[in-house]
Amino acid sequence: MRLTCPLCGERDRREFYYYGAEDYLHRPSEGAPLAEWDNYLHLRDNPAGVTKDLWYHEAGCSQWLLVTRNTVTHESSAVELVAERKA
Amino acid sequence: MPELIAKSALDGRSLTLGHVTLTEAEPGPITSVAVYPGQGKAVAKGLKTLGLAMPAPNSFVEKKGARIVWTGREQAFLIGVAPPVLEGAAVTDQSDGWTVLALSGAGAVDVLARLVPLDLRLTACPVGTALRSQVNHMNAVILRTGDHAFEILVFRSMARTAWHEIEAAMQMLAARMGMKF
Amino acid sequence: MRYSGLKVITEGLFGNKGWKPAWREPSPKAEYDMVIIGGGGHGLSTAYYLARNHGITNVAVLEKGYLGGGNVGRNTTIVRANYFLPGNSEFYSHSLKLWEGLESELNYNVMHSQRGLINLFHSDGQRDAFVRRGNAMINQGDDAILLDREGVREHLPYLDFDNTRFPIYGGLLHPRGGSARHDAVAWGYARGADRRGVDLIQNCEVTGIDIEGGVVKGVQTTRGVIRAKKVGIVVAGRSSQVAAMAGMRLPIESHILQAFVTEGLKPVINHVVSFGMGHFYISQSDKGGLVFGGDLDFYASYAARGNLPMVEHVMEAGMTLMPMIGRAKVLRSWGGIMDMSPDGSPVIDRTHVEGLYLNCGWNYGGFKAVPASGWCMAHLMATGEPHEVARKFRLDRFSTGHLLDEEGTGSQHNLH
Amino acid sequence: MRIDGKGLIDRTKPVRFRFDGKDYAGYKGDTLASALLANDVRLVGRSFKYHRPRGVLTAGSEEPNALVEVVGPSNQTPNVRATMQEVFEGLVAQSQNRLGSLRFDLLAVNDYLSPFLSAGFYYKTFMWPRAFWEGLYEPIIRRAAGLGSLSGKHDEGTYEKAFAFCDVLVIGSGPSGLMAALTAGRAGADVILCEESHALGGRLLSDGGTIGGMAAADWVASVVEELQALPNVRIMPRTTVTGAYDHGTYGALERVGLHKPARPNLPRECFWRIVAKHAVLASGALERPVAFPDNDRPGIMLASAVRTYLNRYGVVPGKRVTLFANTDQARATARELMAAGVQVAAIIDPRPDAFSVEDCPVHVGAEVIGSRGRLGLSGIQVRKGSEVIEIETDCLAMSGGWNPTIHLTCHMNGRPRWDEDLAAFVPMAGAVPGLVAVGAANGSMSTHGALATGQAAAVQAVEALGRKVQVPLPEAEDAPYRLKALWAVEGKGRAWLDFANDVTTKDVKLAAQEGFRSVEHMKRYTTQGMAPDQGKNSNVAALAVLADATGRGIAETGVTTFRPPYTPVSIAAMGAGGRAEGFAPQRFLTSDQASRDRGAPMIEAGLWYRPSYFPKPGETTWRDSCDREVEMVRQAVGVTDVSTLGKIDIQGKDAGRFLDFVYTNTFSTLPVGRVRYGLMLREDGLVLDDGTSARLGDDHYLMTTTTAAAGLVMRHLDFVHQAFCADWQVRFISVTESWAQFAVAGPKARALVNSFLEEPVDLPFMGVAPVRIGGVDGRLFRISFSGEEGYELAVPTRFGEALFRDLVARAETMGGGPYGMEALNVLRIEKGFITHAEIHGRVTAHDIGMAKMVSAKKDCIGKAAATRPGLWGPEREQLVGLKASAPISAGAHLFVPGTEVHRETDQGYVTSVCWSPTVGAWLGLGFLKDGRARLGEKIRLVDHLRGLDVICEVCNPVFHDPEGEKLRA
Repeated sequence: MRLTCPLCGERDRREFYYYGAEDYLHRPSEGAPLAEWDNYLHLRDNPAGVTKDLWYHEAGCSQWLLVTRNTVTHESSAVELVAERKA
Repeated sequence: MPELIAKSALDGRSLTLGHVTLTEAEPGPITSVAVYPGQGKAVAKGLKTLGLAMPAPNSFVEKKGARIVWTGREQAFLIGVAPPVLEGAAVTDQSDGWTVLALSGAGAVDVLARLVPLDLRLTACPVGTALRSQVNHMNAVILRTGDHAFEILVFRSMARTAWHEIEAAMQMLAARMGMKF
Repeated sequence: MRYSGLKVITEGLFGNKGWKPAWREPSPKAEYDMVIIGGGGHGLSTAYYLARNHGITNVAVLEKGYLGGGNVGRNTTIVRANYFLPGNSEFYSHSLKLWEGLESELNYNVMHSQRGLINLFHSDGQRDAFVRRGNAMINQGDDAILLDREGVREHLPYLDFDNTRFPIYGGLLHPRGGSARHDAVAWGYARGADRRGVDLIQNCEVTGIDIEGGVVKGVQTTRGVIRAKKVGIVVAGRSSQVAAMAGMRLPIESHILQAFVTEGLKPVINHVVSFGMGHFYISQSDKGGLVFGGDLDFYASYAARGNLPMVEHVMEAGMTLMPMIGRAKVLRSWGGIMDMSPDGSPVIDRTHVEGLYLNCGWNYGGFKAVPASGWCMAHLMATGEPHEVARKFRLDRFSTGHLLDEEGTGSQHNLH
Repeated sequence: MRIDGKGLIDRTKPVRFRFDGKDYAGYKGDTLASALLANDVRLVGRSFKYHRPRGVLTAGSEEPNALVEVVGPSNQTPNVRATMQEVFEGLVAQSQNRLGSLRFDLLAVNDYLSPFLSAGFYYKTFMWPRAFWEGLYEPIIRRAAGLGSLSGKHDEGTYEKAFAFCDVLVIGSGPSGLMAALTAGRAGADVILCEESHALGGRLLSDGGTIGGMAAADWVASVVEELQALPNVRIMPRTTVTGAYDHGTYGALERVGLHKPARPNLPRECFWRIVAKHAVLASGALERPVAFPDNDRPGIMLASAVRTYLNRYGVVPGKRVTLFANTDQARATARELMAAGVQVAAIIDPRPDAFSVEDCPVHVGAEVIGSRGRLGLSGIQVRKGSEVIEIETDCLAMSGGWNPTIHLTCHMNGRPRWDEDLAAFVPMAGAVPGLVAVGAANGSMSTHGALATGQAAAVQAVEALGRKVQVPLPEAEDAPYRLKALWAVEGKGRAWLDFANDVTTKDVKLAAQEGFRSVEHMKRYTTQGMAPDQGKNSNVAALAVLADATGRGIAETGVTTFRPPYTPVSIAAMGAGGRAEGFAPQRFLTSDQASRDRGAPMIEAGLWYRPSYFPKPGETTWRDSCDREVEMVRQAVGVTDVSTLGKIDIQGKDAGRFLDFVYTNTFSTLPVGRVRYGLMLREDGLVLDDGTSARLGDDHYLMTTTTAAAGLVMRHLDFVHQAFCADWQVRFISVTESWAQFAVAGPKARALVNSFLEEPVDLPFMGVAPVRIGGVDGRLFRISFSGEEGYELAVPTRFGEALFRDLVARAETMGGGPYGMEALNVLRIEKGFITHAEIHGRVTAHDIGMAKMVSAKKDCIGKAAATRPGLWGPEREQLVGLKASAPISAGAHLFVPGTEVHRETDQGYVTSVCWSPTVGAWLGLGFLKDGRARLGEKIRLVDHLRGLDVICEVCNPVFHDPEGEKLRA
């Protein structure tokens, strides 16, 4: 399996650490109700198809990546740096 | 209080086997330069005093013994020279954090093919390339320093493991060579 | 038709013509009292215990593929009761007791073999953690013995005691732990449920859940509409997809867990062995193949197949622990779809829809849970109240913070 | 027997080898199978269940029967395919899975019991009495089951793994593979050509014929010569591509040293990970057996195998050969045998309209319905219409047509397509992105078809790479492939589908009869296709029998899923490099050698090695040394290496603000030159790690993490920074490896430290200052993990060893010395300091009595989720100290004295324990329900595993110097 890091280029999956779905980027604001935290930490769409999730180029540039990919075919169609992601 | 004696991780070890030579190199100072957001120009000014600039991803530039290696987003290692004053960047001494192994010879690419999940042949990895990847299970910075030469930076505490794994690959390749004749 | 050695002989004398189908193949009726979505191990055992414990037999199990085609047919067949958190330890203890009577209960040889499971540890810290687990097991009424290094050597002389990267300090022996033939468990429960009148309906995929006024009315399927007063979702890796049909978003992420079997070998491993410094567990099947597995592939996936990095890590773990298996050749590799939950423990609970029940979150440990999961899901669906040993498997425990985190790795789904 | 004038073997190089204790001779280029057949050895094994005699069936890796153990000087390898093992001087092999000799296997008795051992019988019996399953039945079954044996000894062999990258990967070097490699090679593409066998050419080495006017073997030689000269082409013989994975990644196994005696450092096997932009599957096709009654006797082989042994190895498996085949192509085997002077007793062709031109008896519209010969074929019965003919023959070459070798195309769950004309499954195009099947693998059975499709696939790949190429297509035979599907022949006696697992057509019908009608159910119920050949010789025939038994077409019945590996791969190869210390990197302290010189046993701490204790003469147990070291620190001074702790250098105007966001307590207000203990939560509100952070300058902090969590925290900081504060003026990098750091603790610590500093410094508790030591810039921290007055002295790593040796030597002159992990642990327990034994991932700040460290004035990671109700309240187990006069243990559970010991009455558990020479008692740290409200209570500590049942006193975790006078002295 291979992933294209925007900085380092295409690399074998073994160089990356997987965290979870992109939900982890939408941290509830201070004082938000616990239900929002349940959504943020636990509840997931978990689609069988296209999803967006978070990978860390652990053996490379240490950048966190937001990857658009398909959980059935493993095709990945877009990768962007979390630090420079579109809003 | 007597002077403290310095020791490298591998005491300058060297090995030649089947057209490949592995030695512990002495890189001199290594300094991490990490640019603060929006401070690119300030840092460029500082680096210009060495005739250098922040390198493009996956590359390194060398001028009069001073080498600047891309190591991440808005980050580089300045190697072989003391760092100038650098406004706009976090400057951190990394000199003692890394062991540098020089690997050279016709079989160098084949040796690394046993350990690095990258195409390091000259066509795909020309001189001046700097890649952050892995040597087996260890993180490493791999520099293509010559047509048949690499320098590999690994964490100093793992130097013995890195040496052992590269040496094992050299021995297996030498044994394969022996088989052909 | 009862199975027995005598029957095998009598039938054998007459060309085996007399064997009847293990289960009927009914077409779905328009209505049932209860519908179980999912014909895997947990779905089939739920249906079996609804009939056996609660006399509810007007039940249909709907399976989109073939019975036992999901995770129950893709695991490394380990059966154990060595959990230490209250909430888990009583559940898996109950499950192991059910395992111990399963052959006679189902009149089907599931080949449950309690050959002993040994969890190895490789540091003082790890020893203490396993001692805490072992004491919890004994406090729960199960069995645990602390082995030192020489004690492990007596059981497992082939381990690499001299050169392995993480020296073996000792092991926690769980004598009643062991393995079973996974297919036989699914078929045994299927046959048992069918003989008590449950309709097992294959090639019947659920495409929708009908809800009116917050009450479940039945399901839409590829073989027509089926009405039911109560519906159980027991689909493991596909839980999110089916729950979404009821407007639910679950605390579940589906992941691939690869497993491997080698070519048949003469007996060489007589226990279930689990490595402490890398996820690696192995046992030898009765057919002689070494059956082993390791970690998830660690990215969300429904592909039921994995990639090489994790394959290599598992093989390397095997080679550092027991290099004697080096010359065994891997015959086949495959992947199950694990329904990972944020604390590594399952959910057997009601939902916000009346009459709709949820059984999911089995992470790595679904196979050994098959009997108790069915027992407790049947109790919940029949009585509306959770069974005593599954009381803590609540859906809302993540929002309330009553976690059952055995690994202690927090809310990241793939770390359990 | 060997015949002259045939074969590609080197008759000038005889090779001696041993099989089952007898010595034989073959030639270089022979496989064990061809050499055995040359010596008229037909019986080579015993089947799995009935232990029926088994002989060589094929000439390739799909061999189901000729599985042997190859015995080396120090180990043995089970289940080796004799058809793939090249003979070498001194090769020793033996047959397997037999009780007694191969000719007289006692377990062959099972064959007589076969009516009672049909498919799935074991599910219906062995259930009574319960204890007999593990006591009697299972051991017997396990003893009879399995095929080869492992030696049980460590596999000391050398194994290798490697990566390779290319534009075009060509899998197989038959006509289509060679044409694809030649086309892509001439276009200048970066090509890898993998060939499973030791010689290139595939079936061209057996089938002869002409290509481009040249003899096939000469054409092969010319193409290989050209490929070898092209720098952009790499040829990898003895390399099987075993699996197709995501994004053009392929697994491949190279047999490097298996055809030679073992030699130091020469790998036995190498597991390749090949990344290819395009891949051409030129894996050919596998010939199918026919399931006629008693079709499994040694001497019954595939027609193409007989032809291969003749043309490639100069060997004929029998003296009177018969052919039973349903295609025109198969006739070549009979003609070439006759041309070589071998007697062909008869040709049996089930097709009523088949021709008969050969000058030997040809029975058209006939079928073989039986065979004779206990340990090897001696005769067959043929039915033609109502007539039954008896034929004397010692070798029957059979062919039911061909199955395209489509396995790799199904490795990503792609379903193959049933082709009615070919009566075979062909790949679904695009099932594996980037992989194109060509030649026989795609159903193009003729040599011309192979060349054309191989070339076309290469042109397509080359053009996608932006290159152009024109390669003329050599002319070759393009005979039509016409067959009448023949899966099984009705008749008396059992017809075998899976030769290794002993699965008959009756078993498949029984599965259908018992409701196992899905092809997946049938496979699992009968174990058909689960033997070492993975169903290559039986899958399609078995599902055809199932289709017939369930009244469905073959397409509707469908096929089971092919999965990696294509052929079995040794664990040692895929795990190459993992053995012994190779499994994970080793991290060494600068003080490592100095500690070992002092006899300190080194123990693993994560990937690091740290000294356990420093034994002195006369000390027999670790406790002797540990107690001494504890008293040494309490009364004089101790030195220990703490370099393994994570150290992260954090700089920038927003560094303080960033620390406030990741720590529960506040760091932005910490004065320069001061250090503060910090608590870090995970976002779910539970404790992630703890440690001290120092402020070295206005915009410069140094964070310390525990050894265990160093990598975890670094990844966490990167996520928080890049996800939530990418625009802040803060950058950080690990400096763990850059500094060697030594703790100096005890009443004489200050004196010892000052003796090293060029200018002594009066550092307040929890202070930090730059210092000069022996001409070197270092840092001095005043922090203590022992509870004594303590410092940590850090110098650049290159000076670590020198400083440690000097520190220890000088400490010894002051009544002190080095101390190890055991003493460190006792000291910190005495002081109530926690480690990851306590913060094991399930505890909150509230649980460890640090709730007040969670600042009310600011948000931080984990703060909100920590407020969840389940994480608070008396039900939670809280950190307490335990004191006892008798030995206690970590991992014990806690109960109210007098209550019954059971899960429901469980009050908590013990995490750390030590004998405290300082306090003169057994001390422990643990977690107790509502613990802080129960200080002073008696609690019962029970450890069933160690047989301890002790009453302890619950107390404040800080046993030694609770007010901390020593720290602030």
